[in-house]
Amino acid sequence: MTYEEAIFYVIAAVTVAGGLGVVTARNVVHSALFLILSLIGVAAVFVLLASEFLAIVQVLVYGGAVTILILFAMMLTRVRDIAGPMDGPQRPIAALAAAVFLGTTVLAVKETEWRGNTEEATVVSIDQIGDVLFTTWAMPFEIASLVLMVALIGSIVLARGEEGE
Amino acid sequence: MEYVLLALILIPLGVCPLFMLIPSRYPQLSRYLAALAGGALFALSLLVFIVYQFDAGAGLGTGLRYELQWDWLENIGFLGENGITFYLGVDGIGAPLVLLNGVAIFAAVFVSWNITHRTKDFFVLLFLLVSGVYGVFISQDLFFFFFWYEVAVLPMYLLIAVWGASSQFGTFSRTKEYGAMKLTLMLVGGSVLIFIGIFALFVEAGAGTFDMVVLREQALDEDFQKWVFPLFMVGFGVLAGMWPLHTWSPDGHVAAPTGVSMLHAGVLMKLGAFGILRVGMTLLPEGAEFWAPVLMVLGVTGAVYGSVSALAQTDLKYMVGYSSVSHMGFVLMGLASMTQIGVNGAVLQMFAHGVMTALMFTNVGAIYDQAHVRDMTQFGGIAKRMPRHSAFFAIAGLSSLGLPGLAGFVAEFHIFVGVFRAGYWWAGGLGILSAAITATYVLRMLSRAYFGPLNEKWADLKEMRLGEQFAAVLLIAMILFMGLWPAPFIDRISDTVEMIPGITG
Amino acid sequence: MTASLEWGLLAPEFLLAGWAAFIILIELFWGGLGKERLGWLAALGAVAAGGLSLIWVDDATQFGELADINDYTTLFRVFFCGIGATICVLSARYVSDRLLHPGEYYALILLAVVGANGMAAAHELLTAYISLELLSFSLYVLTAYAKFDLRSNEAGLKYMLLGAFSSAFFLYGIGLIYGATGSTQYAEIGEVLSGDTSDIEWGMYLGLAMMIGGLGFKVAAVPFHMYTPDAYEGAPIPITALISSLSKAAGFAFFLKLFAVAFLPLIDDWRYFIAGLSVATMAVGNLVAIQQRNIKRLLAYSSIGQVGYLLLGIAALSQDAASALVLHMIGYAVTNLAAFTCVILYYNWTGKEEIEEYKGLADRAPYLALGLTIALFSLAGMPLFAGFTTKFILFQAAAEQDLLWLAGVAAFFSFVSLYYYLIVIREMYLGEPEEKTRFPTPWLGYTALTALIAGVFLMGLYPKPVFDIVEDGTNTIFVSEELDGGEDLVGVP
Amino acid sequence: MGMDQAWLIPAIPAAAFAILLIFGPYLPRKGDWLAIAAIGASFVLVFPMLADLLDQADGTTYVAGEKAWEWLSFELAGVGETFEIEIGFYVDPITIVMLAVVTLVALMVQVYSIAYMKGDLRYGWYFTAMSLFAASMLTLVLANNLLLLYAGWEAVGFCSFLLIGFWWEKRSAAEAAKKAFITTRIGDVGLLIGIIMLWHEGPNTFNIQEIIHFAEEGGYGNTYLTAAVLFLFMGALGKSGQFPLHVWLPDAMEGPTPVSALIHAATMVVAGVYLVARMLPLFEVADPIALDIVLIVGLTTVMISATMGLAATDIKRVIAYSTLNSLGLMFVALGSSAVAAAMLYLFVHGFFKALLFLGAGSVIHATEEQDMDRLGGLAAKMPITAATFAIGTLAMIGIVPLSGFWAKDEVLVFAEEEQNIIVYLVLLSSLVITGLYMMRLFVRTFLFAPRVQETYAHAHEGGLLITVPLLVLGLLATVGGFVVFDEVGEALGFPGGFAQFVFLHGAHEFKFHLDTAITSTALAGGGAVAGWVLWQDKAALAAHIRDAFAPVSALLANRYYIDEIYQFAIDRIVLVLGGIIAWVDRVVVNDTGVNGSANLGYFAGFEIKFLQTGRIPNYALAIVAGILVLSIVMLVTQV
Amino acid sequence: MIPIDNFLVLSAILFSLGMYGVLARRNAVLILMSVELMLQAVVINFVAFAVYLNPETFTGIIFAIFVIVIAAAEVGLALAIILRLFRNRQISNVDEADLMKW
Repeated sequence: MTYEEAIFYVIAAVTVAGGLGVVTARNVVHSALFLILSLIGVAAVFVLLASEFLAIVQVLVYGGAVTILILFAMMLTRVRDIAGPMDGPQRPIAALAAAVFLGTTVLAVKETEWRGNTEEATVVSIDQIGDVLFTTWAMPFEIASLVLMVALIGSIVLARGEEGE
Repeated sequence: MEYVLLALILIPLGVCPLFMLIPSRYPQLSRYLAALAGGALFALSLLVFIVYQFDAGAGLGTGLRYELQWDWLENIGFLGENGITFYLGVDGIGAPLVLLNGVAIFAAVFVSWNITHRTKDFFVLLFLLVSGVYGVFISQDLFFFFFWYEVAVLPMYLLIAVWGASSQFGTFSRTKEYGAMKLTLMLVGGSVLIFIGIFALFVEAGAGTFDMVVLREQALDEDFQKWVFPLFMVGFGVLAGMWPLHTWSPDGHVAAPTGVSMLHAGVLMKLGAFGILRVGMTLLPEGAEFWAPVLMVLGVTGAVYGSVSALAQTDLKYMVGYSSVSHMGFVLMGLASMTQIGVNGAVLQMFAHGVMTALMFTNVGAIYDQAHVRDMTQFGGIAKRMPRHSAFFAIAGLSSLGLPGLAGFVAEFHIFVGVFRAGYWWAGGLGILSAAITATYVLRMLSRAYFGPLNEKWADLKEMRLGEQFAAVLLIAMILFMGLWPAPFIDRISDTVEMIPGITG
Repeated sequence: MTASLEWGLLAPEFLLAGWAAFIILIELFWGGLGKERLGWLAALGAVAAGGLSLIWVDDATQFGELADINDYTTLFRVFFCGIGATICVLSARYVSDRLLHPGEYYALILLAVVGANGMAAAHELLTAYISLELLSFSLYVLTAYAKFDLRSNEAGLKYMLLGAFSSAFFLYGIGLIYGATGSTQYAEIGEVLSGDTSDIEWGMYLGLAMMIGGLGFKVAAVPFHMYTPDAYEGAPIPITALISSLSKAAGFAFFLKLFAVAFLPLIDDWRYFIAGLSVATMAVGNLVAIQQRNIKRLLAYSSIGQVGYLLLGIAALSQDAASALVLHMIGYAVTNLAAFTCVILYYNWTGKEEIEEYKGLADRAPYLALGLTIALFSLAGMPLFAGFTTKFILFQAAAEQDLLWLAGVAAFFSFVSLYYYLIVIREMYLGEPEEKTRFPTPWLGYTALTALIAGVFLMGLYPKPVFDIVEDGTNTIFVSEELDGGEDLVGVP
Repeated sequence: MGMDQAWLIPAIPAAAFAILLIFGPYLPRKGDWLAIAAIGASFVLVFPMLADLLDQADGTTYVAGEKAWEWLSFELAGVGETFEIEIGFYVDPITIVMLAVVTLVALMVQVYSIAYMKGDLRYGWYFTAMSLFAASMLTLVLANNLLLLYAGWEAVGFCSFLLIGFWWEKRSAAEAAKKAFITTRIGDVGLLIGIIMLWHEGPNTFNIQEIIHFAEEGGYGNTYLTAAVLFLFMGALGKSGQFPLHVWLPDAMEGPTPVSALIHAATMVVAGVYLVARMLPLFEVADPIALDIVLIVGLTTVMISATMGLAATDIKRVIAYSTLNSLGLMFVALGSSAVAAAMLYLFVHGFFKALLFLGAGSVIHATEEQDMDRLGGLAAKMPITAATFAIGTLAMIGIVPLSGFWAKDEVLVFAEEEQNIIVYLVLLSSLVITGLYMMRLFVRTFLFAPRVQETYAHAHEGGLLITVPLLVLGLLATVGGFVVFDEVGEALGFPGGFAQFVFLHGAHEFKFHLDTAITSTALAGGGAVAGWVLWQDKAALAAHIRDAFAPVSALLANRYYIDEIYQFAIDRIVLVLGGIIAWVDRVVVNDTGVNGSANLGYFAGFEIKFLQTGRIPNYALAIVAGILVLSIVMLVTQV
Repeated sequence: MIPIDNFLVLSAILFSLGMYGVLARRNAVLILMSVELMLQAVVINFVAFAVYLNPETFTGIIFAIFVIVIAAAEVGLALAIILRLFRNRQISNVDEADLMKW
């Protein structure tokens, strides 16, 4: 085991632990915190994958914006006041399904002989990314802006209080 | 002439929007329009029937005349040259049936004269039905054949459910919604099988066309024919009232208003038998030969079962409904004989049953309109009050029991001869027996309801309306025409039937 | 990376997006315009965009390496713009009566059309995905747009959460396919898959399965359909119409193009799965529809049933089947919009949407009842109307591809569907109305209805013009495949 | 005028029928004159026909005339044959005899009816139907092919239905009409089957002569032919009221009496005899069992009808039983291949039976009573009726020299010669019974003291319209039998005598066995005398005997319970079967089969819809399940 | 270096966890978080494939960026809807939102 692998395993363990926490924690706020942990772990994975740019995006977008949003939402919906269990009656089936899914996926992933270099990650520079993002991928970029606009409009229209509310 | 055929479809379709333009406050206007259109259709149908024989047209092995072929969808996708064409043409089988339809609609308009609820809507649907029926009889393209076939089924639900009548019997009741729904669903269910059959046929033929004239020249694999034919047999059989898929027929007819029953039992049921002949037997002769014994068994069963069931009915409409099952059984027997005489007989029977059952429904409707009862045990001596009505009813009954000189005999006789000729002794014998049972229930009905001392309850019944009388006379004229002088029918039918592959003498 | 970016090719989308912004602004700054006219204005934009896209008729060019601008795209652009415009028109009265923020509402519809256009145009997965999300997001918002309607909220929540969930699967599938083939370009994927794939088959098939699942959600195939009835029922009615026509059509435009170009080499591997989905979809959709008491829910299940028929075209994928599929889809969309027009008009007037509340409609509003009857008969596949002809061609196309049994099943369920349509018709024509008042004639609504019914008749009686156009469109996706992959790849007889 | 114009004979009444049907109500006297003129014209036309036949006769051999028109025909695909149905007429001596009987009796009856039916509600309709009947019956007789014969056959059945049910307001009349039609119709099932069978294996024609020719050349298989002729015989059985289809004939007396005279005595009911006589060559070629069956049926009918006649009290019914009796006798003759005897009997029977009915009609017309227990002594008031009735009675009994004697004697001779002794003895015993019940009828109606004074009081002889037909028929019934003598026949212009005329197949002379004649006359006369003795005055003796044999008389009075058996069969078997099938149709085929499959779909939908729980986790699970199944199956099957 | 399989398996585990969360959790916000986990897994997949198998065009990385963006937008929108639901009905558990069913 190379040291890189060791680091990977540590990070992976943290990420998975975070994920596990998200889906099992009894306290919703803990869940959110676990999510942050997991997201940070993923960002670290990106670093391992030589994609620092993505890692930065990940931390900014997720660690910053998304989790904050989620915490706000939790606050506004007074999630902590809700009585009763956090998990539904479907939990055993869910676990089974997840296990089966995991098994299948892992098997498929392992069995596939991916074409290309499966041992060495290639560094992709931020320049390159920036370059193609506005040339080759201009159309998704434009559309993504529309998506954000829709999300924005939608959030405002739906969330804002109306007269008499 | 080919435009006359076109007119047969377009007139009924064309009057539909006209009806809608008439304000509902003028129902009388709708009736006149309907009578006008019905009369035009009758005249044109008669013209087609008459002129057919005088035109020694080409028809090249199909008997088709007055062909009209317009491109509709071709050279597209799986469709080759002439993929789907709007292809009209009338052959010797179609010609009498066209006439039948013309007679039926003309009569039905007069019988429906007293429809007061949503008059114009009624006629819209009625004429829609009629256009579909014409379309089936004169379409030579399988797609349009099926298209019009469905058009004919389309308005049935509303016609029955809106203008029909529910009935309460001793132990059970049959609402009009039930009758309408069952009828519609069973017929459409049958067309699912036809649907599949058409697909299979088209793919197997590989000619890239739905043109039946082309399709009948394709040599289809025998095994293929064997498994596809039952689809058509059963699919069309539903509409033909084939046992045991006949149950929509009595219930549907009981629920339907008179004019609709006339068209439905009189003409629409023929579409089923016509489909078996035109599509099943013509395009799949070997399949037909293989399945003919089964069809024969079903036909005979229907004939006997229908007549015995009719024997047990006291409701007039049920009786007529089951008698339709029985008579359509004869048609199927004729087809299953695969002999020329039998098939000729089957086509004759289609016409004969069409007019006589229309006449029967006219009469049942006439009495029901006044008495609001159809139970024959509650009547008695009605002939005293409604002598013409009774005479008309008797003539219809006599034709249906096969009295020589009336249409029913000519047809049934051919069928029996054909069935015997094909070697189905037992079937022929049972068929004739069933005709005797027919006599039993017809006479029982006449004796119960029309003869005997007048039941005072009905002392104020009046003779049937003039319109109904006119319709009845028209239908009786047809019954006598065919009964006394069947040669015009036979000439047309036989020339075409002999060109159907697989039909031997 | 020397992609030529002719932005002009995307002019209709820009127009739509710009028009969306314009609508929002005009609502803000010109309050006197009136809420209803806003809908007409939005429709105008959609029509303009549709007209604009006609510039590229018979053109075959590409925007970068991302999107095709060819007859296929043009066909769908016009089609989607048409749907959008129709929905805007139909919404006018409804929105002004019942919803807040009409400007945003119309803007979102236009943006949804942009997303749909993108899905049809894309020949690359990322673009397609983003477009799909644009469409979906718009619909999520629009579904929940009746802010104070509990059912609308709930529908939005369900639609949104499940949409995101299924998106994750879809993305996972894309990831695997990307990993296996090294590309997200349809054509390149197709090229790789037409070679030897034994080394990557695990990942490839898993990815394919997940993509089918994700697309299945988008088009509401069983068992990914569960959100549909709830979303339909909860959404404002015009939006229900939008989901059932636009979202479904866009899903299939995407589905069809993706599978025709990228996955055609594997057709023998996935054909029967699609066929299975198709059967399940038809069965569940049509059987459960029988049980429905709410007209929107009924139409939801009926649309699920229709998806089953459409999947038939995918299962039988060939050029013929593709044309037939698109033809049926257009016919279905027109018919469905006609049906929804009636539902909307009735709701505008009475605020009722239970089937039994339709009783006596034929007495109170004969034309409305007639329109709905025609639409329902068409949906059931009765002749004279679009449903019969397009279904016939679609099923026949499937039969041509050795899927006769599937065509048979489809025909059977199409027969089952007649039952529940008849139930609605029964209520309208047989029920006794609770009140006798006549329906005030909504002229504009009736005009729209008349136009749609005319379309239904046109497709039913003479579909050739439409079919010609459709075939030109679908030809392009198959021809390009032919150029890339060679004759033997194309399953066209 | 010659045989080629034979079609005019049915055509004239047919035309009269058509005119009466449409314009009848507007004609003076409702057009009765038209009907009578038409049948009269037909009657007159028989003579040129006969003359033509005699002209063409070659010595003692007659040349039959035939003429046919195509009615419909078509080529049979791939066989090279033509299926053809003709309308054609065939005139030979049998035809002429039948034509003469039918037209003459019909004429007499219609003239009689003017008086009898006077004032009836449907006076015009009566003559309309009578014209139709005449046309149909004459068509039947003249038909050269089986199909036209069948058409006429059915048409006369229909006319019989109309006329039995003429007073349909009476429940019993309506029921009787129905019964007559249905019963004969059951026989017709066989007839039609027989016709089709003969065509099927035959010479592709329905022409009777060609079929006979074909059969005689052995064209049919023996068993096949036997089956076919037995089916034909079924038709004759029904129409001629032979056991076991005899039940309708007594009930048919519900019709007006002239109708009974014409249809149910002289003409229609003998159509069966005519048919068998016409087709007898086939019976002869077929297995002997066929003729044996004819014989046995005839014999059975003779015995049961005679015994039932003993117990009946309705005068018309008694005559109806006597008709059955006579018809049975004709079938016995046919069963013995004695076609000449059968035809002779048919010929004279037409006269004396019509006479009896018209006489009975006269009584009924005068007294409005037809129960012999309430009559008596009418001879005093109605001498002509009584006298002619007596002639009829004696002719029926078979007393020398009345016509019935000669004909009956021929039958007996053939029975004695051709059949075994049992047949002969049975026939002889039937003579006694015939004597008994016929005499009973006459004695109880016309002689001794009237039993109901009131009825008697206003009894009177009818007018000329009633008495003249009686006298004409009485005359014919008296002298008709003399045609057995060849000399008489030759004197009338028939070369070789009447027997030679009637029987076409070689010489088949009438025979006269003195011992047979004496035996039969003795027995019949004895029966008649015994009848006189038994039923004279108060009929005390008869009552005594009846009481002594109570069970037997009850059996007879109830007509051997055959009607009850049929009624039982219809009520408990046919109708119950119909009910069961109707029930099966409703409950099993419809409610279970059709509704069941519909409900299956309905409940499938009902069950499936509960999967739609409305909860997101469940929905998500469905998505996951779908993807898992897709993935796993795809991986398993494709990798 | 680390073989690509490691990343793929990690991704699979995260995805499964997220899936479990969606199926098992009741609260809408928690479900949303689980979906985010799944999307994270997807992103890992994309990036891994991009840098290992497709470094020339690195489509995967672009894809990942967009997925992140979309995911973020999705969270915002979803939270708005959840909030709306909560305001109207005072619930945020998804199994209580079953007004519409069957």
